[in-house]
Amino acid sequence: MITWTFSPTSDVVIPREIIHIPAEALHESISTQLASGSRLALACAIDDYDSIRLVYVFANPCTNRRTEIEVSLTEHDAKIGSLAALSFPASRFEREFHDLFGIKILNHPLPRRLVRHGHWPASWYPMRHDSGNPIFLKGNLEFPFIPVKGPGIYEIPVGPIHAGLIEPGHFRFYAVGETIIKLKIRLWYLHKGLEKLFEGNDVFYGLTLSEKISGDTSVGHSLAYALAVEEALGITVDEDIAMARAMLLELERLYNHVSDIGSLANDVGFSLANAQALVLREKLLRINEQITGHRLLRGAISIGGVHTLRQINRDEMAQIINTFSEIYSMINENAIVRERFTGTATLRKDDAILLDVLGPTARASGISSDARIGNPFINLPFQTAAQTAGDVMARFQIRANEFENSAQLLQANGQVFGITASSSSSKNAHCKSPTSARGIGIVEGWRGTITTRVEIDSSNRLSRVKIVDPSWFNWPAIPIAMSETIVPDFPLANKSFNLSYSGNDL
Amino acid sequence: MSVDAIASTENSHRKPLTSFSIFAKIANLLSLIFSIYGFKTGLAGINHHFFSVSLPWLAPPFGISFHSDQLGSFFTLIIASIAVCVSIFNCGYIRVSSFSAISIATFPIFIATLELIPLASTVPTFLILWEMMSLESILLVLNHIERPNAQRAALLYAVLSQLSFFSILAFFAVITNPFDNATFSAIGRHASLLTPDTRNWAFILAFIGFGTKAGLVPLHAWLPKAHPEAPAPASALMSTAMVSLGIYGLVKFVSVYLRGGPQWWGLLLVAVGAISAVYCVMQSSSSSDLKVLLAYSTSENMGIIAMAVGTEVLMTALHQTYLVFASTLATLILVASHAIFKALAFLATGVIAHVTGTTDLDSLGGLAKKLRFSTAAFGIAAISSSGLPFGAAFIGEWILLQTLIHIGPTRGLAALAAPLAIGAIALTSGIGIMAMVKAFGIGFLGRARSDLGELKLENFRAMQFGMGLLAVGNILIGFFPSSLTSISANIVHGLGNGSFGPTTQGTSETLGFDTLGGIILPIGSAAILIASLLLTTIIPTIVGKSHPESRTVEPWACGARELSPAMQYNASSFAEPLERVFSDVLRPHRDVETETFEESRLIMSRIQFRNTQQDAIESALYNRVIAAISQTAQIIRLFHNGSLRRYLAFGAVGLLAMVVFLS
Amino acid sequence: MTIISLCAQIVFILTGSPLVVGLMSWIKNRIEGRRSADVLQPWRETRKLFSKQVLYPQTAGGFFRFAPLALFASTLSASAMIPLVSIELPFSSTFDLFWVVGFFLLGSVFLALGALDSGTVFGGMGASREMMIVALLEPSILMSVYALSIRAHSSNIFAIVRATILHPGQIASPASALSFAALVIVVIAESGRLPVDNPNTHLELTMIHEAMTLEYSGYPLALIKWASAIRLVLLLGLISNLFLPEGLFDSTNLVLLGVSVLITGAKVTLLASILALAEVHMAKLRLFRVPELLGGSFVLGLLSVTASLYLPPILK
Amino acid sequence: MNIIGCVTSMKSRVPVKLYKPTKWFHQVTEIQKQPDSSENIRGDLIPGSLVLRHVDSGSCNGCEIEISGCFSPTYDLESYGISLTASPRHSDGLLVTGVVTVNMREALQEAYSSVPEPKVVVALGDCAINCNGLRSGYGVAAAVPDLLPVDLEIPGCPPSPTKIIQSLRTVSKR
Repeated sequence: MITWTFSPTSDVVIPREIIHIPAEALHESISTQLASGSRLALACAIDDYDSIRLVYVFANPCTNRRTEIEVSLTEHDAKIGSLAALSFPASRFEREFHDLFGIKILNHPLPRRLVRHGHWPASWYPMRHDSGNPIFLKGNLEFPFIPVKGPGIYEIPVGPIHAGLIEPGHFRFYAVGETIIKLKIRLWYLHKGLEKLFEGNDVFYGLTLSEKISGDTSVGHSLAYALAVEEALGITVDEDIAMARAMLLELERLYNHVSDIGSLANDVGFSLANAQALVLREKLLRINEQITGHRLLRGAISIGGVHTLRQINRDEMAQIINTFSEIYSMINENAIVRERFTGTATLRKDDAILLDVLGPTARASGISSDARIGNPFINLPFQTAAQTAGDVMARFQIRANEFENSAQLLQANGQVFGITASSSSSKNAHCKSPTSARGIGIVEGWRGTITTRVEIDSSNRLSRVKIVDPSWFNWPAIPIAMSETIVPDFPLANKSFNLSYSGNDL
Repeated sequence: MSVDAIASTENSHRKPLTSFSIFAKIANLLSLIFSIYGFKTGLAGINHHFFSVSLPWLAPPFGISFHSDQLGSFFTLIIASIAVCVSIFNCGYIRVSSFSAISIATFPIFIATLELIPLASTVPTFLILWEMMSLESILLVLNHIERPNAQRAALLYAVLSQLSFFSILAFFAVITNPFDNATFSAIGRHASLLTPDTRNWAFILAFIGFGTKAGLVPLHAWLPKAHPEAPAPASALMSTAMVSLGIYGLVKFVSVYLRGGPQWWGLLLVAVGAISAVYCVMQSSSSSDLKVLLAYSTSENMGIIAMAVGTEVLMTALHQTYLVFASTLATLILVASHAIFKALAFLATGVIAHVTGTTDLDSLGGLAKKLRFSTAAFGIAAISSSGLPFGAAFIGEWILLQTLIHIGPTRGLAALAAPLAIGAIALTSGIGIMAMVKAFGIGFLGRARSDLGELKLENFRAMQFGMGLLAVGNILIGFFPSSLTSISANIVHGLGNGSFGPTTQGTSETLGFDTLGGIILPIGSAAILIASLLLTTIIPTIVGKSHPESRTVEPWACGARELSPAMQYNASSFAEPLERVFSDVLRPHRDVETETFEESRLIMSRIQFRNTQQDAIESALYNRVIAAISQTAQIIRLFHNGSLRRYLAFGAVGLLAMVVFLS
Repeated sequence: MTIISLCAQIVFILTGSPLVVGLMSWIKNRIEGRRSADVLQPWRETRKLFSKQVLYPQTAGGFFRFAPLALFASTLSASAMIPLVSIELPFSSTFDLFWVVGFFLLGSVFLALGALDSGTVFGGMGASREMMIVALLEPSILMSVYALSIRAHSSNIFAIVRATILHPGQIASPASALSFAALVIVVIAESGRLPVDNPNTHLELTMIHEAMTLEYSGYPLALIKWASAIRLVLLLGLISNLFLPEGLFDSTNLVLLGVSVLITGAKVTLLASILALAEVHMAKLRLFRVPELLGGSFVLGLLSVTASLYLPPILK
Repeated sequence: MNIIGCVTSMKSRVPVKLYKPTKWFHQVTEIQKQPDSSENIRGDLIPGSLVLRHVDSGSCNGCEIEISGCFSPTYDLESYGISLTASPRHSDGLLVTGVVTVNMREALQEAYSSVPEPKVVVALGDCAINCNGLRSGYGVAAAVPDLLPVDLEIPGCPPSPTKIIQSLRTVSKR
């Protein structure tokens, strides 16, 4: 066991530990971690050429402690017992291990494919160092869903190409008329092999890649990546840099939340509100461009630093808050809209806990999950919105609340922008101990908690980067929330979660 | 359920018994002769050449005698027209399908009985034939006697037809003058002398007796069970001719003999008719079996006809003579048009059942590409039945609507009758359209929902000819309704002792009542439609530039590669929105059962969906009644054994009771 | 002369209907603060579609190909049966309102059958939803027709309109107001506008009318879109002339015919604008709230019938 | 059915006030440049209306943000006769964003063959045009021009709405 602490800024201290255990002890060790209130934030496999290492990262929302539990497996006969009984997310991480690394999962209740599509060659495990170039198969090689049996059931295949401006994914409804019996979701259409693209490159190239993980979360992902690299390289940043980074996250939250709110209105046919929301978003995107030089805030985060061009004008923010509250009340006061939102696609709290959902989805179901409070990189008095109903209305209200909170924060702290600063310690970050060559970055993006883990090898190159977007945790929530919802309400329900396909598929 | 029907008799194709086929041919010949003779008699009858036969030696002590009148001849004509087409169809069908020897033998007798009932002129004749009709149809329902469904249906049918029979028996007991002879003309004379109380009792008894035969709610439950069990030609006859006789009874005995009852008779008939129509059309739209769907649709149509009869009774009570005329006209036209489109639908369904081995809509689909003729036939029947312009059903419903909207302000409950009746007709025809779009669109269009194998046809020509005749009949009624309306108007004129007041009626190609201020001219509108169609085909060349050659492509599946058979809307789903809307009435029972792994309740291993749809009235009323009966008496238990002899014995009890009563 | 009126009416409807759709979306767009395409945009799209390739899915049969023609032809036929620019048309004494409503239904039925014939999921889904609405709409339509026919003692449309022209005072009655309200709901549902259906949605799962057209391309698609535009104009024209037939003349000379065309055009434009203005504030109802709205329309119709029968008009 | 309840709720609760036009109405970005008739992209397309089917074949969702921005009142792409549609059958071409991943390749080709002639392919964003540095990802199949005949490329990561509109107007010619 290796224990140390890391301080990204002067007033935040992050306790860290690495526990290396034999494979047999994994079950017990994981259940201890879960019992202590930590959540499984990330699990990844690493191909060390002669062996395969599994790392389970736990983050404790009370102490901000991050724990890595490491298990080594042999290269040729890699297998591990399933943790499905302990944690549902773990069971999905295991399926990913199998699909990308060829690790056999023993006693998994449902060892179906997750990442692999039908046309992938059978024994090709792309994340292995010796995977080679595959020859993809042709023809209809869909992987099966669990059949739903019964009289009069028909299937609605939707996607991968969805109507509207939506990323690709395949939804399979088993329905009778308008009643959904079961919804199955198949993703990974956007799987580009991004994690492997990081490998062998330097940390600065990794930063530009991390901005392309999900175009709408470029600050969230690049910041999580930067924090992980900074921990790995032992870089600490000044208070004002951390502050500017936190505010950039809020800026990203603003334009995405207003867009979501508009889209929710649009999905119930209330296009007037959507039009106004789009105008507001355009205004915010232009502010983004003025502050960072890029409409989607790219290039603002750097390793050990931040890059912003001008401060936020208080009046500008006040105007945005006013306009937003007009849009909000327009939607909130429309009887039909309220009726459509209320009671639709309810995610119950007990399900949400089992699924370990994150972000606004969790907060709408009565779970106080927020990395800005639980696993912060800077201590600020953040206010977390809370709802308990778990329906579309609750998720709408959460977004509206968060928009207002974020806008007020930006109004109060807009002066932190306008700096281009870099940590002094980032210059001499080449001396590192074997343990510090790994780092974890946790950031509360607008969709929820993003966790990124990096490993840097002795030649200062990235050897493994693992990114977990909050969507990865939240996708399984949609089928569960849809259980009592009719087919024509699905687009609205899906939009209320608004999960990332790109960030999930990588 | 029809799958095993075919499977169990698969060897019927290989019947090498020549004696059997000779027997079948003789039966066919007989049914043709009977039906053609009936057609001639009916045709002569409506032209005042009445048929009169007296056979005192038959069935002593009271003898059998027939003396037709115009109304009876009209019904005989309708029944015989259907019977002709069905018999022709049967020439082909009987060879390929699974008729039992008993059914084959029964079929011609059934036709003869149906044709003779409207011609009967004495109470004993009528009752004997009526009971014979019930027995014969029970035999036909029991065509596949080995099937539990058939046995259950036959039992229910037997019980209800005995109920019907005893009510009619009691009705005659009430209405007949014990000191006069038992001819209908004597009844007619005597009926007007009865006390109001007696008349009320007579009405109720006739209503129960004939209403059950017509399949009115709540005594309808036998109909959707029994009709689908019989072979297609038999169910075609049962669903058209036999139920029409229920209406015949109502018209003849309630509105002609018991003429001029109080308002509530009419209101009761309208109300029960409306409830039957709306309830059964809902059931029809939500059933996934084609034959059940059609059978419920029969009950629905009988409901509408009962509303027409009720309107007639109500108008008589309100002394609105020209509306009496109009509603009687509506009744006759509705009976005729229903018979002709429903027979066609059942025959087409028979072909489908024979060829595919199923009538379950959820496993049909895509038949249009393989069975063009039957598809066209069913399509014509479906459009005709949905009350759309140029459909056979439109005319009758339109006349009924015209009658209802012209009732004008009235007092008491009658004031509500017209608006609610129109609402009921509208709802019925709306849902009826949906049911027919479902039956036709799901069953015949699109892709197949299951692998139906190679669809083989045998001896299709006779079947085509039979269906073709009916289809032509449908089209004729739709486009040239005057052919039917003028005949019906003559009958109505001849009805009752000239008490149907002054009327005017267009008898050219226009249809309408000058007194009611409504006229339609289908052929004129058809001209407009054809002109529009021509315009539509040339519009693309006027508006657009030349466009590239059209191309056949894979259906767009959102980028997914292939559409499996399950990826198509099916019948259960098509009706589900409406089922939800009317869940209070239809009461669908749905239940999803998920099994999860013990590791996590979020990981599912099996998902099972169940959907049971019951006739709510049946389960609420019948099951309790039957349970009560079987508790108090052991009789019912005997019938559960399901032997043919017991059903026949049951019928014989009826006959015996009649003999006792008459002598 | 009646033939000339008929031709004028057909030309008026064919050319005007895409403009009305264009106008409605222009109004909505302007209120949303957009620059907006002009009212001719639907015409450009129609013209383009008529010049495009036609694709037929393999799974479809003959009905799929026939349905757009049947829909357009039946809609066009209906437009020859409604007093839009004249109270005298060929065969007009035989145009019973029940009959004409049947032509609208005929179009819906053919489109639904065509959609089912495409053999896809969305076609059937749209057909099922459309037929549910049709089934529930039928009572409201018949009830409103009933209410109107009581006043005119006839269910012939032309007779109803003529009766209103002769006795304009009778229109000011509770019965008329109720049946007007019922018919407005009917018009909205029949023409697939908010809050019943969202004609602008891009989401297949929420569609009603649009879902039935997803497999169509080229001129069949143009015919379907055009037919629904015609249907909208017909319904707006019908409702305006049933309740406000002023400006509708016997077709005796061309000048009066021209005036009628202009006045009817103005009425339809006005109604379309009001509908568009109202739509801006609407969201789409949940699918299973739509029956409640249609049920409401039925109740209004029923009340209107009762009022026609038992309440005298305010002005004689 | 709660008929009466529905009717009354419809009447009473929908706010009656008319919404004012959007605040930034005066800020609407006019794209002054009329399309140049010499830039003749796909002359067989009928001008005045361009309906596109959007396909995300591997984008990061950044391009989608800007495309949806084009439909905001600020830019109003639809006023130039350009719109998006659900069904490729209704469209005049594809608007493709992102690299083409292995898993999306067939879907993209399927979508292309589902569009009736005459049709265009617009590659939007650097990823679609040249993979933008992601070519070596094992899940990346190709850039769009390697698979489909691209008629118009709109470079940028992501391209701004102004740029998108200017480029698309050369196709719709309005």
